[in-house]
Amino acid sequence: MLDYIRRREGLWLFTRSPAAMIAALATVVIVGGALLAPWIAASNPYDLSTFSLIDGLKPPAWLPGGDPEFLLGTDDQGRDMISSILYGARLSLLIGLMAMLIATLLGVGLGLLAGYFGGWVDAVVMRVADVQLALPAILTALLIDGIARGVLPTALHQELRVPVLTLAIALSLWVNFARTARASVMVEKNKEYVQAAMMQGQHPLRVMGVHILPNILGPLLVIMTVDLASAILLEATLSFLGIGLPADSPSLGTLIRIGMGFLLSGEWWILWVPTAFLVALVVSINILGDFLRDLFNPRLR
Amino acid sequence: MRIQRHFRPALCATMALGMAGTAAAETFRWASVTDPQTMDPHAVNAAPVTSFLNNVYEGLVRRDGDLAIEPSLATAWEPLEGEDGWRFTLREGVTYHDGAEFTAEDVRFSYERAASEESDVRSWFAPVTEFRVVDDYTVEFVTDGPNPLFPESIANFLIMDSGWAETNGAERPSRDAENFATRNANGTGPYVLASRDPGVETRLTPFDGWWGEDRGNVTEGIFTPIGNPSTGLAALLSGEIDFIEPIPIQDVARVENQDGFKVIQGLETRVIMFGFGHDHEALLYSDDVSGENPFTDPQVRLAVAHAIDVDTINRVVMRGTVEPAGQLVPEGISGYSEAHAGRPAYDPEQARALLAEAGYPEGFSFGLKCTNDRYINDEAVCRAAASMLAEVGLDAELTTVPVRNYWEQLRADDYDMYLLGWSPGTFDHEHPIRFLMHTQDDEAKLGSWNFGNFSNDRVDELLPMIQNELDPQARQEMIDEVVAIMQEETAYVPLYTEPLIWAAKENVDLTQRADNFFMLRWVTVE
Amino acid sequence: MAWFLIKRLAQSVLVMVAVAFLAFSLFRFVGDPVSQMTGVETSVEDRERLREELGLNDPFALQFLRFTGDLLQGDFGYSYRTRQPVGEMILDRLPATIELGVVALLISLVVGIPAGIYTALRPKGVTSQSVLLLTLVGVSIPTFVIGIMLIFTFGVWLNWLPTFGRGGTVEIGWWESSLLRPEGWRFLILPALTLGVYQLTLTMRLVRAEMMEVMRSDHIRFATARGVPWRRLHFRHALPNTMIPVITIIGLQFGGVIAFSIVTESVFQWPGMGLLFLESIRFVDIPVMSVYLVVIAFFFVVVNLAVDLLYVAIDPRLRVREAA
Amino acid sequence: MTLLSVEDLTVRFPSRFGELTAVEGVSLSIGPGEIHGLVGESGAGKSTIGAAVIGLLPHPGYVAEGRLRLGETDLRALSPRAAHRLRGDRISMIFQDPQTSLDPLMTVEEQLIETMQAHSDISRRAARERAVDLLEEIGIRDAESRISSYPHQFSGGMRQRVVIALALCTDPELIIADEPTTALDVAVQSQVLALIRRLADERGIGFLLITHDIGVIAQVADRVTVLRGGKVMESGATRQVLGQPAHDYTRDLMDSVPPIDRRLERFRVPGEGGGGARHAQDDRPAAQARRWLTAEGETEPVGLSLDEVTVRFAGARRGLWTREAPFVALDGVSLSVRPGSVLGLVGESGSGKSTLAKVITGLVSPASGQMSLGGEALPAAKARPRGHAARRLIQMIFQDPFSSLNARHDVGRILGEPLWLYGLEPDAKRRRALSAAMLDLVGLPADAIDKYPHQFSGGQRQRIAIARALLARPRFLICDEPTSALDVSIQAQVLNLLKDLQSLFGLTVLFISHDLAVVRQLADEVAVMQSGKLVEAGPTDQIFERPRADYTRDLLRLTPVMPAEWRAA
Repeated sequence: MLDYIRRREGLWLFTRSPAAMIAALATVVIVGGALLAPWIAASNPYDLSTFSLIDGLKPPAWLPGGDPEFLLGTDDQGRDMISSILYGARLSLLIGLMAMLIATLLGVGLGLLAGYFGGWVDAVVMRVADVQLALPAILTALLIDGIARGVLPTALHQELRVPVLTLAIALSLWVNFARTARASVMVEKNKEYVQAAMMQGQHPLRVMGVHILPNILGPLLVIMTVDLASAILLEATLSFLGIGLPADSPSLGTLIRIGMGFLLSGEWWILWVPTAFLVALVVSINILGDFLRDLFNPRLR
Repeated sequence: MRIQRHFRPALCATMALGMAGTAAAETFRWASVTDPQTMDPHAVNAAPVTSFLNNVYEGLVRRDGDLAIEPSLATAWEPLEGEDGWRFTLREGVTYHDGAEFTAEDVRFSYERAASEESDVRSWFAPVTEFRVVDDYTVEFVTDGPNPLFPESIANFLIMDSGWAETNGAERPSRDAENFATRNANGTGPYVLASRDPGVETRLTPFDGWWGEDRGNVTEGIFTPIGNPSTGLAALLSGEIDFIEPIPIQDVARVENQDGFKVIQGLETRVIMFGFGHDHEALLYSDDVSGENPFTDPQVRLAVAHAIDVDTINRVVMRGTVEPAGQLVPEGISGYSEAHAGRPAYDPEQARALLAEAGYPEGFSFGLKCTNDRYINDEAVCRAAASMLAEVGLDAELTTVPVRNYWEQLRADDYDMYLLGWSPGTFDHEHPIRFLMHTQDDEAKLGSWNFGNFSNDRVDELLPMIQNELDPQARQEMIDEVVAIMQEETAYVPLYTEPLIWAAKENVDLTQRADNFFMLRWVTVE
Repeated sequence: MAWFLIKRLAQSVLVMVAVAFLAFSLFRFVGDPVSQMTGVETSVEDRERLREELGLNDPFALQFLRFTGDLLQGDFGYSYRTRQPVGEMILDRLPATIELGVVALLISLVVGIPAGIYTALRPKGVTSQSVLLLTLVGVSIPTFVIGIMLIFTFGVWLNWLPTFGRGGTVEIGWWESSLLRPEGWRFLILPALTLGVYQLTLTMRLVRAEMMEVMRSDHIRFATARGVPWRRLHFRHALPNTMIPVITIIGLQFGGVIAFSIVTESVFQWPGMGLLFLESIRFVDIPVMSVYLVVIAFFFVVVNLAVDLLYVAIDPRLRVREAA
Repeated sequence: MTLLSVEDLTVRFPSRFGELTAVEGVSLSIGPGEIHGLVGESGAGKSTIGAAVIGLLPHPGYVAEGRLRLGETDLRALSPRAAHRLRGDRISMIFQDPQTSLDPLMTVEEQLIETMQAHSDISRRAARERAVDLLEEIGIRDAESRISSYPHQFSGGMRQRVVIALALCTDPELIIADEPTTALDVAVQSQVLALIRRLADERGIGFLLITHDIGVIAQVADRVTVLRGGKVMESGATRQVLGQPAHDYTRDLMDSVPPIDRRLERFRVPGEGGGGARHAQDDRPAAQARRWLTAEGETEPVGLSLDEVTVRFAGARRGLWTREAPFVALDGVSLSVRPGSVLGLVGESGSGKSTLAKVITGLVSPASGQMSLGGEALPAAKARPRGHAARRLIQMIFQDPFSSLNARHDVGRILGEPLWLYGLEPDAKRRRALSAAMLDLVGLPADAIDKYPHQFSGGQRQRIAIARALLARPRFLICDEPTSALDVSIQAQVLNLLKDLQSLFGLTVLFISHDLAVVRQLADEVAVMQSGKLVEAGPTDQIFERPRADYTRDLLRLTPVMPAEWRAA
């Protein structure tokens, strides 16, 4: 996968695409900001002692009543919007990335098995995928959340809120990977380098992992990008519907849900600042995904 | 829509007449968050249901705009002589929407229905030992002791027509499957249930044969549940609905500033408070305290009270809409103790001192459990409180839970400190004493919402006396004593009384009742 | 071909059984219905008795068997919350959701397919590039934000369109339709747009990608070399070949329409199944939630069977077996 | 009279590395009824010339210089609209692959009628009548009813006829045929070529026949232009150019073409030398590889025999209980390869050649039959354990050098894998040294070891594939069409290499090919297969000189070759 990018044409195309460059820059800034949140954010929205209710509802600094200390204003708890967003992006990205990775592992693993072995393995995996497809992501999320609630003690469930949500999102995304991986494997399997490896008597797992997998990473990378965007959006949507994260672990989606309450009240920044931020992040990731798609599709070049 | 199929032709005719008879047709559309889940007055004891059905059904007594009891289907009531209980004299000449006549038999039927196994309101009749029909217009409830508040406690006991219920196979409230009364109604109230599409739209039209006079000019009332507050507000501001309750606190200013709209704001009867796990052996969610429960120490509980700045919460989170509270009922509710009107002041120094005295100079960490969809800004209040508690070293680990899981968790004792809102169903101080102050007693159904099992022998002793005392003065003294114990022990930390915030078009005139009941008959559209 | 259909049918049944099991086991764990069904003053024994009556204390397997057995007999049970028959509740809300979904899907197809064709045929044009960028933004804005923005623009600010609910319906038998009166359309248009925008961008991008692939294929090159008129080339040759993969994806997108209709219905208070489902979650109304899940899966399965049939209609390779 | 005249044509492709000149200063002309062959190896610019003539240069190529005239029309001066109208009307084109050239969703009738209607004002009915006549004319029987079929309902050869009919239906003056028979079997190819010849003769249509196959050119072209690197090397009457090439390049090219009528010891390959098996002197790394290969006494040749091997593939299900009859890929095939000899396996596509290879390598499980290797029973497919000796002893070289190497692994890793896998060399450093040595043996530079497959040409990749096979220290080598994807000059080199290796190491080889001429160069014995059955087998010379089976005779007769007498003259 990397040697694809390492190749000059990738870079060259990249420098010729202003959209991709801007998107990459935006992504780097946002991800960087999220990673460095504990060091660069003015306050920590998880630490109740770093902000004060007294500072609540301050508008952005350039508006009357604004406080230069809070560039983009504060929310109803007195939390600095920028800090909340940085921490929120951190959580959103964490959930998105983890969900995407789990979905990739699960989907690619099952897709490899199904495509490689065919027969009943394929049938079972694809039927499970059908069931998964029949249940929209929101319902899947409910399922996982519900089961976790039933199986885990309440305290543990609260602790595991983020992992559970991540798992729920991951489960609604894996089918994409499985289908793509399976289709690619079925093409690759008949290619001669795979035949050569099989003929030599290499272990199926080795054939899949060492030979096939590196060759199907291209399309998978595209899906990974697009699904990272979907995962972040899905988390936001679930949080909006109130089945995502609680308000004390504010992801971008939770921030938007909270902000929704201030839509009409005049404190517009509580809603629109995180929304704009979320959209910027997702648009950037999607643009990068588009770029990768073009890069990996030689026919589109 | 569907309901019209079930209606009898005669009823449709009545409705048509009613429509024609009114000079200016005033259609009034209103919205709230929750749809009443049933039209059966005895099936579910939930505010959205009782509130809505009070427009269609009536009780023996009813509450006026100030929550005072006034005659309704009963014109008078008095204690029985020689035994404990009450006698009600029924109103004559009252008819149901379908034309049937209201008699004592209906009261008997409704009593038996409401007190049946299947009923969700049978606890109202727990003290009743016998019911007697004296004649067509007199009934008697015999109770197991003097029960001065009995008439108050049955203000939401709505009377159903026995003949109608029997004809339609709705003799008992339905538990699992629906019955005829789930989606149809036949009361004596001022409005007729014209159509019902659950979760979507419910229409009311005036009942021409209503006995009362005190009724506004609405000729058709259309109720729609709107779950999403932003959507609801948008619907009001775009003029699609005339009235909505509640609206979010932060939107009050916006609605007030908009031409043609107004906010009707008042105090509800619900007091928001923090409770403690009095009978817990140890803290569940502590990093630094194990094997003991600091909250068993009244000083610690008082420290909590001193650490929370209710005024700032009011100003920022509640935007000045609430009234700080020091007791389990707000001022104005019968039994409110004027003698103990104060509440612990915001005083972090004092709080720290108290903690030090109790042996926790550095404070400790614990778990605070709150709802996030039950009370107004509940989650924000808890977060604000947690950050204030952190100031004095009380490090609250906040967990917020939707109400659908909340009670279950509280009943499982899964908390160290919790948030609770309590609205006295009887609008009397006895109610919270019974449910929140008395030691848990499943047999006698006492202290059933006293999750932390606060237990004080004197309180347990006083409760039956309060219940049986007919002399207001003596009764108040006993209540004062309970309040004193509550405050001394800091059994709970009452924070404030929740506001009621309704919004309507400017041309709508209506009455806001502190129990958040919305009475269509008090609406006049100008 | 018959076998193809039989196979798909068998798979569908399998999917349905699995979903029924999931639906049931899922909601077995969500919240406690009893505390929702009862009021503040119900005692502990009363709760326990109710629990017993509802069969909530029976073994898991028994409860599931009862559930599927009832489903098969067309008995969908009664809502814990309203006590209504669930089948009737769902059926009541069905038309609203279907009309919303179909209109949204139509919007996405009617706009998305031409836009996809246009951007595929003129990939370097300024219009195409802007449309593409716009669709990227489109897929990146959460549906609920789009909905709220529409409400406040067209409802509150311009006051052109209603902001919530579903008015102006006409009853055809039990089916309540928004589509027959202009008034109904006024209520429908904003939710349908909200739901359609996301699908539209997906459809457009998909059509574009497929069309560009097809335009590179040998048979298009051959048709070009034969001088087949451009219009015919694009619409009679390229487009049908594009539609084969597009139809599959649209079939799969149905899941997306349903999922996002939950969001849309919640934002617009649109009285469809999604809203019912959300309400049911709030009140832990297990029977409604389970049946909803089963119904959704059923629709998914039916739509995908329809897609398979559509294939057969479009693609002669499936219709006629190798002759000669 | 000149139909098409191309003068000084230069086509460029702008790219980020500057402009690539694909075709430079090419001139040629075609008269009516003339078939003009355009021949050259890949990258010679053959197809680009065709595309430039019909005005369909792939983006971003453009005609930089030169004149293109069709009769009196200046093709470069046409507006896009006029150019499009001209396409199909006066110039048509036939593409290589009949499988993909037709719109799968449209009936043949519809495609024919739309083409006619695009260029002339003709009613549907009349157009249909003409279409039917045309199909009949080009040899589709029962055209009246077949015309309403979809493309997939025709076999490959028939489909190419339909393609030709489509190119023909507007009576064009010129048809550009870009590798029109490359995807077809010998018999069909011969028919299609005959059809092209007939159309040129009878209708006076000019053809620009683009192909890499010298035999095809020799068979039908009147004139030929030899291209290399976008430039014309030589042009003239076919017999003249092919029989007495004037240009060095043409001469080398002709030397590389394997003759079907005799066996060459080696191909004369210009510039061959420097490394390679033949030059494995002791001071070169190749010698080390050579020593390693011949060490440990594993030099005894092994033979292979198959006894009544049958392979069936399950048919598609048609109903709950019914399936289509299973497809018999191999039907009781018995043959044996003598130790140390080369058996050439010949057959057209679908004859079961490759299935046979898969059975031997254990990828496909036979329904019945026995195999033995070096006298010992050879278990089939799943019965053959992963570590079975035969897994190592039998190695295979595949057809497509672009897919037979894992594109994600560097050459060192690809070559080291068999050493590691079979436990031949536990030490990573020595594995690498041995790999490098083997690269030298197959004639690749030492720095190849750090490169990735995509950095090599097809011929080089095939050498890597050979090195990989050798590094397993095999005794039995299966070559499945190892040169069919290569240009003829590269093919010559690879065949030379294979010959050398075989004789050097006493390998037993099963050489599979559809190309009779190639087989003749290498095989000691030949087996001919058709539809899963063995038609005949015998010593090479006997099969080629005195074939017994009709099928073999047809194959030999129909394979287009340059007549031997041209060369003689």
